[in-house]
Amino acid sequence: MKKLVASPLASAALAAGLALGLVAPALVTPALAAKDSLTLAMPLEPPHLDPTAGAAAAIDEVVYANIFEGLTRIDSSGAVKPALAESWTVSGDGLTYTFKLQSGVTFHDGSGFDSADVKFSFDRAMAEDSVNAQKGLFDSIAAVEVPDAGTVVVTLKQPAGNLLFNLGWGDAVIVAPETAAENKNNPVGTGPFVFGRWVKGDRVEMVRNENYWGEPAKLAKATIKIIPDPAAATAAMLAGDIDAYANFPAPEAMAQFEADPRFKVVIGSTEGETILAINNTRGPLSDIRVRRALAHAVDRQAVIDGAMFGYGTPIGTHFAPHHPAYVDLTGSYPYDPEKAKALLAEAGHGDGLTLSLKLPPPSYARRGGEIIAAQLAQVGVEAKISQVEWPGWLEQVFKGTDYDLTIVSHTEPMDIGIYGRDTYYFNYQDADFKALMTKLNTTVDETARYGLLGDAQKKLSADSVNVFLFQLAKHGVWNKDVVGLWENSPVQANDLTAVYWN
Amino acid sequence: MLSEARAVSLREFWLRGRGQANLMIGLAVTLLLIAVAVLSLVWTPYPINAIDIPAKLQPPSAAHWLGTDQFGRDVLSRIMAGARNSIAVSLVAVGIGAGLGVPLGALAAARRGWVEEVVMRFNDFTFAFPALLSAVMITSLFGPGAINAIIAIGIFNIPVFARLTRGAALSLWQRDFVLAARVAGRGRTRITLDHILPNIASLLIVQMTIQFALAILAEAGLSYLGLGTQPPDPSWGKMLNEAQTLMFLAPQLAIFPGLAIMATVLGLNLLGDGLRDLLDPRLRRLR
Amino acid sequence: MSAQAPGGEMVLRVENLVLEYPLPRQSLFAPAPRHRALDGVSLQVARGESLAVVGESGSGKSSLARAVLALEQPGAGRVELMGQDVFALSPGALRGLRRHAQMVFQDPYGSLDPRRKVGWIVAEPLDALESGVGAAARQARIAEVLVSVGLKARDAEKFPHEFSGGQRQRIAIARALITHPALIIADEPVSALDVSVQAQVLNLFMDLRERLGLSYLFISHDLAVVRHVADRVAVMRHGQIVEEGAVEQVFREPQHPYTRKLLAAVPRVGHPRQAVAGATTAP
Amino acid sequence: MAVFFLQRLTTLFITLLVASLLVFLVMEVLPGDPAAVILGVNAREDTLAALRAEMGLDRSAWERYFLWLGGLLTGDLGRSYTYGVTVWELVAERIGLSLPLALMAIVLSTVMAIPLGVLAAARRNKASDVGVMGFTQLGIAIPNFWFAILLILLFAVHWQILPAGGFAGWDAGFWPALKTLLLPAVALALPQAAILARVTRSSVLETLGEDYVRTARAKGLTRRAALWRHAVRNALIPVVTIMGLQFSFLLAGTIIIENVFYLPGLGRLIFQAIAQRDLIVVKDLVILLAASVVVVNFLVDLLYAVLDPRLRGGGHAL
Amino acid sequence: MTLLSLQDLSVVLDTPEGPATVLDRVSFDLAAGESLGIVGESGCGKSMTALAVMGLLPDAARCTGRIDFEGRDLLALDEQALCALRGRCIAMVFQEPMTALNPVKSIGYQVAEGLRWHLGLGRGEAAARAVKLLDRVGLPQPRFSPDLYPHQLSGGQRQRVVIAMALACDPALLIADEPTTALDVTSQAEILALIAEVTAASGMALMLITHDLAVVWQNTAAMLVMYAGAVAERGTTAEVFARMAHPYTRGLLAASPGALGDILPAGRRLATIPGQVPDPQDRPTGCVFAARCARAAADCLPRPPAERVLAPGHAVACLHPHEEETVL
Repeated sequence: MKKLVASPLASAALAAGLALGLVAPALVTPALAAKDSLTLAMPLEPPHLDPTAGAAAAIDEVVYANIFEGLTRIDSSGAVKPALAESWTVSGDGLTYTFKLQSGVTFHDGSGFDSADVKFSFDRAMAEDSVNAQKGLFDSIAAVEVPDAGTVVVTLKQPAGNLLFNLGWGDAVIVAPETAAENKNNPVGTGPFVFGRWVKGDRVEMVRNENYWGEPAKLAKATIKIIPDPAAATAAMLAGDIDAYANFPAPEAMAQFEADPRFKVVIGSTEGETILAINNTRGPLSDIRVRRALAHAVDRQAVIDGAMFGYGTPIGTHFAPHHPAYVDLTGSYPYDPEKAKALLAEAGHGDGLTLSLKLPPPSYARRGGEIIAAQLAQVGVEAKISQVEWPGWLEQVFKGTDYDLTIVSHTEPMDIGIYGRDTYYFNYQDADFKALMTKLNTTVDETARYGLLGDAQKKLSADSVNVFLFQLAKHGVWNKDVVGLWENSPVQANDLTAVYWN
Repeated sequence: MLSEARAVSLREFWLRGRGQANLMIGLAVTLLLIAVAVLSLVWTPYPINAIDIPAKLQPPSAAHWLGTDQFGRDVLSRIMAGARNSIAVSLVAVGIGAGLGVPLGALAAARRGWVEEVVMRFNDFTFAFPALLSAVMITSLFGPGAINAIIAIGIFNIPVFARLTRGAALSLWQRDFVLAARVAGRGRTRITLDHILPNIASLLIVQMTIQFALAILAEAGLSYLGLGTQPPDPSWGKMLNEAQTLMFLAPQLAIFPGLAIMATVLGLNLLGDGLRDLLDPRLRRLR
Repeated sequence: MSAQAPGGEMVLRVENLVLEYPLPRQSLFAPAPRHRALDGVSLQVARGESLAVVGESGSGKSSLARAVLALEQPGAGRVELMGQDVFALSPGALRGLRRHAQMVFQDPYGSLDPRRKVGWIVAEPLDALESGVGAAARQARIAEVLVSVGLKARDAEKFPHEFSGGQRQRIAIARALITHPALIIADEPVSALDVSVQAQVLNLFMDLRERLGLSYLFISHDLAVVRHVADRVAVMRHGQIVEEGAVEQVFREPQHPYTRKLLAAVPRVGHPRQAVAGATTAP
Repeated sequence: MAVFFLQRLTTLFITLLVASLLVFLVMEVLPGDPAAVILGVNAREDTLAALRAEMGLDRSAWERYFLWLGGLLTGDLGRSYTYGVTVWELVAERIGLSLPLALMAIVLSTVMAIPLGVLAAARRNKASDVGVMGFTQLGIAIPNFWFAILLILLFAVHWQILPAGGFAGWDAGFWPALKTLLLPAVALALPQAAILARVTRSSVLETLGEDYVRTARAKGLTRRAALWRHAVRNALIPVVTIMGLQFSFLLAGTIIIENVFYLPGLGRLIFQAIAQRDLIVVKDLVILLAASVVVVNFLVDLLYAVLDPRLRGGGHAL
Repeated sequence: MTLLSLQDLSVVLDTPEGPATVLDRVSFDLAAGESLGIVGESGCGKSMTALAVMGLLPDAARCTGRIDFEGRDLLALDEQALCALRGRCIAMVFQEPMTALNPVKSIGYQVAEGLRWHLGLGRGEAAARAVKLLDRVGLPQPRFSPDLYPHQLSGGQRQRVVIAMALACDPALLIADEPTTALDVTSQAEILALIAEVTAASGMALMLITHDLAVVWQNTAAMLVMYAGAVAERGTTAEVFARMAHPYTRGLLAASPGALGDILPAGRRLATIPGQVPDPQDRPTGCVFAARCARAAADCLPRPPAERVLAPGHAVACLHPHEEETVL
């Protein structure tokens, strides 16, 4: 490290002096990071560290697969893999699942792991006073029995095609009865990393679990630092304070890191369908022609280039493009301002329309909103922007449906089912679609499920429920020597189990 | 009543003011700012919110003197429009501060007793909160936006003017010419209007320019946090915030709004200093 | 020359006036100590008579002036102005009475509002106390009083900072005259002036008294000044009048030891000189 | 003299009581349901109700106010909704950063400002005075977050001698932690130093014009001796007032700087708490801040008495 | 031996409204142990003269002429040398006792400061000497402890402290600039008596500045009348009072109500001097008093009058001086 510059006065004067002559960052050899420890950064701080008691994605992004494990695990490609359940068999009628548990597994506090823990975890999640954010995952379960220490039998009320996938969610991880209550601040799981320390507002530290049941982690120590501010994140990355940033909050900085040989930029995809959500029952928006006019008025590629600096794949419906069942419907509403004006005039709004556009904090919303507002203005639709914090968005838009338009990205995996819900902020009630969903839930066969998913996608696009913009990209930036980080994020997680320095 | 005192001082103002560097520079910068703001109402090189994605992040060029921002909008136009926003927010905020603060302060000095106690407690109370924190609470309470920023900043100017007015008025109430007015049978309110306010007018004008400068900084801070003026209306603070993430890609984006804020605040402070020397000879030796 | 009191009605009568000021509290439990500025003062001024009140700083003479003009609320005692009990009057009635008694202050630079024109300053008592005075009449009254104190009518358009100390004091006197008062209370009117200017202002006071039949309550710490301006003199010490009488009487045969000490302390040309060493000095 | 402080103490409590009432009312009106924030989008009404009960949000407003007030007096500040830890623990961590940062900024600003202010006053209208005045004008005009960005760019990114932000934590050793606070402290100190220098300058100029400085010169003291022994001491009183105000600002008015340097300080905690509707934390913090500001003002009053014997009273020798 | 000798001292002050002549060729001598009274109205330059001798004129002042003190021209000395002189050889007492003392330092400290600065005395010894000095000026222990602060003393007592400070290093010359103007008449008498007694006892020369002719009559052996920055008349006090030659001096005496004591019956008008003191910016060419002088004639206007010696110990700067005796 170089010698510290003399007195603060000198540095202040120097900084002020050099303020105007901004110097492009020169190539400086990065500080030599210890070979077996990694500092990963992420944008949002988890409120606490118990994935079974909170919906914040940040909780899973810290603990999923690192500290806590469920019966099954979702890997980097989104496939379901065995975890605490070594193997499982499914009955013919798809109603009973028998899981054979891994042997020789202990919790981080040394206590043993057996089927009783699994039963406790599931009963706790399904209980009346449960505070599990995804309680719905367990709806289809009728009962959980433990014939012996190594096996768990789960019987369902009706067949559920996605049960194995659901049990791979963070909210379905297995916790020990003795430590469940304290997991919020002292998470005790069975994962390859043991919780070290949590400096609130700054970082979470974890160390390798020496007596892990499976293949041990390659990293001895991992620190997850919280840096929300994009510029601060860029500076930290360039200054070598952090080794990797799973999903960089500022797409505009990618060009900067691509040009720098010290770093590797990996653009993947996420489960985040970014949409211009429409309140389908609110005044003029109940008229499908108006909704289609909006779809034609928005130039998706311009929004991606402007808001996300080109990172993101356009979508025509509410489904993740990387998923095999994806149907490309981007062509159904091409960018055609004239057609949009015509549709609006046809719907009786020739002289223009004023709609409220509420934007939650993320930059895709704030920037996308400005671009879309400008584009809507071209066709005579005045979008009055108001930026709201998440609590305000939840209160007004999500619960109160007191909005015309909003921009949000749904990052939960496989969440097309939300359009079938009785109450959801789109206010889209369609019997056919609901029927499709119930049918989907009960089919187990893969190809049949994909067919149904395709029909659902076509239905949403036809009804133009929302203006489907693009799939949120995952901007991975890490030191070129770091190997093993996920390229995509099929589920909200930073799985460090396979990460190492080469 | 009041006009008499002012008429003379304006002529005198120009005669004595000419020679002072501070005053002239300050006045020039402030007038330039106002001119730019007014001009932006009518004309700007490019439409303020015209998005042109392909032309984004261009460095300063003949077409765009200060280059374009992340959405391809002309930075010069947005800075001109930003001036309008800064002035409006700061002017109204300082107006609220003075409008409520001065009468409160004068009342406290005239009435003394429990009235003074109440005003002073209110002052201590508002001073107890760091200004920015309370602005954050107010804007998150009633939602972000220029109006709420104005209210938030305005509230914090009230105690400044109240305290200043009370202090100056208290010393004036001891002066013989005020006693003479009481002997002549004038009431407290009439004395405050006839004698107290005209004699502290110069002090207030100087303080207003200083508070105006601080209000601009506060507005920039609030819109930096996203709580001030809402997009698509441009504000210097917001431009600075957005530019920050592009610091390495397009550094100039962060410079121009920062310079605009700095120049405005510098101009106003110089104007304040110049006015103080001019209007309050007693302070002249403090230059 | 001094106009004898015609034995006519009393312009001012003060009966054992008591006035106290609270001092900062020394201890939490004991009530705040109080400084007794006026400790039972009684005096009276007949129409056309000039009474001087002399005393050192802290003797309470200024407090007396303020109490008489109801600027301070006394603890006890009565003040009768033009026959009316000042502190028993309603604010409106008190205002009506103020026409008859005006005040001149010590510091010429402090008693005129720097932001106002002389005309406006002089007319302030008129505007406050007499209603229905037309603009022309007001202008005339201003000119009249300015001329009566030796200034010019057009001085009304100037500001106080354009005048010397002596001239400012004349403006203050003009202000006091504009409502044709019967009594003028002068609180150390010439103490801040240079000797030559002081003489001019003192002569003015004497001229005005003869011409307008004014009565004075003349407050000063300077015994020599008092000799010229007053018929009677009251010597005050620690809030009490220790001696009162005709000026000649008191100056020739002072009864009270404090008066004697005061008179002795005044340096006088011709009297024995301080034991000062020193021969002549070459020019 | 004791009376003077007892009166100040009573006003101090009244101000705090009113502050607590107002903050509580503001929090009541604040839109946004904390339970919804924690359980997120898909939570069902029954789980939300369960969580609200757990957090005691279902009791009447007055009941909660007095419970909270009781807690304040006994030091039990309640548990944060989002973090699930006691507010004390949360605040203790953050004060570990905000307090040293505020102290560093105040020390930096004072060490720079007072000598500059006195120098400028001593050499009025000469080169050094104009220079100092220019520097202070600039210091006040530069928005401190802009200055912070420039500092990062220069010292962290370009020269890489100081971390770009974040806080190493005191257990990582005194010097490394201090190093992380250096840039933020400079960014905070500059505008404060500019203001303090101007106040010092005009205050020293004022006292230089006093008679007792001329008396000191008449006693034979040189200009410098008269300046330091007599003028500066008297000039400190208004300077101390400003420093008091600055310190209370630095405690939590630094939300923006903490944002730019991603420091886990009090400012950001409050900002996040408001954003996440963690009402318990917001209420406690605002009261703690109001209390610290009022206490700082009280200490400034104490300092007045030390600096100026006239306030110490003491009888007259008459 | 002449202790102090001013030769044609002139001082011009730069003001925003242009240069102003504040002192115009002032000359006089003061022998060791002698007392000289300088009398005149405000703006006549008497304080400027004192500040010139002390070398404490405002920065914007430009001096010409000589000020010889013990043979050395003070105007030629550098700041270092002047500092060694001030307080050590020439001491000064000012007009406003309420603001002359540093409010935040004890009176003991302020009195001892001169001793420690000039004589390098230790803290203890200086403090002891300070207590003796306080006692010497009539502030005995234990009532006036050195630890008291100025705000705990009355105006007269503070002036005594200032005098104690002046006496600290036993200077050769004491300048007192209107030391009693701000005091009550009783305190004035005591302070003047103290100054007279102290200067006489230690053989100190005294320059007493006042606007009150009676104070000069009573306290100084020699006197000097100044008007608008110039010396109008000078001489031994007895000579000057006996036969006041300059019309301004006579006018001043006639205008002073107290000076003539019993002679003037109450109520009779005072003789006044018409007009005002001319503005320092635009001084008339000839005799500066001509505009206000009843005896002014044509020859008074071209040049300021040269000084004429009327008798040993009495000189006047006037072409038509009064000859007759002063009626005392």
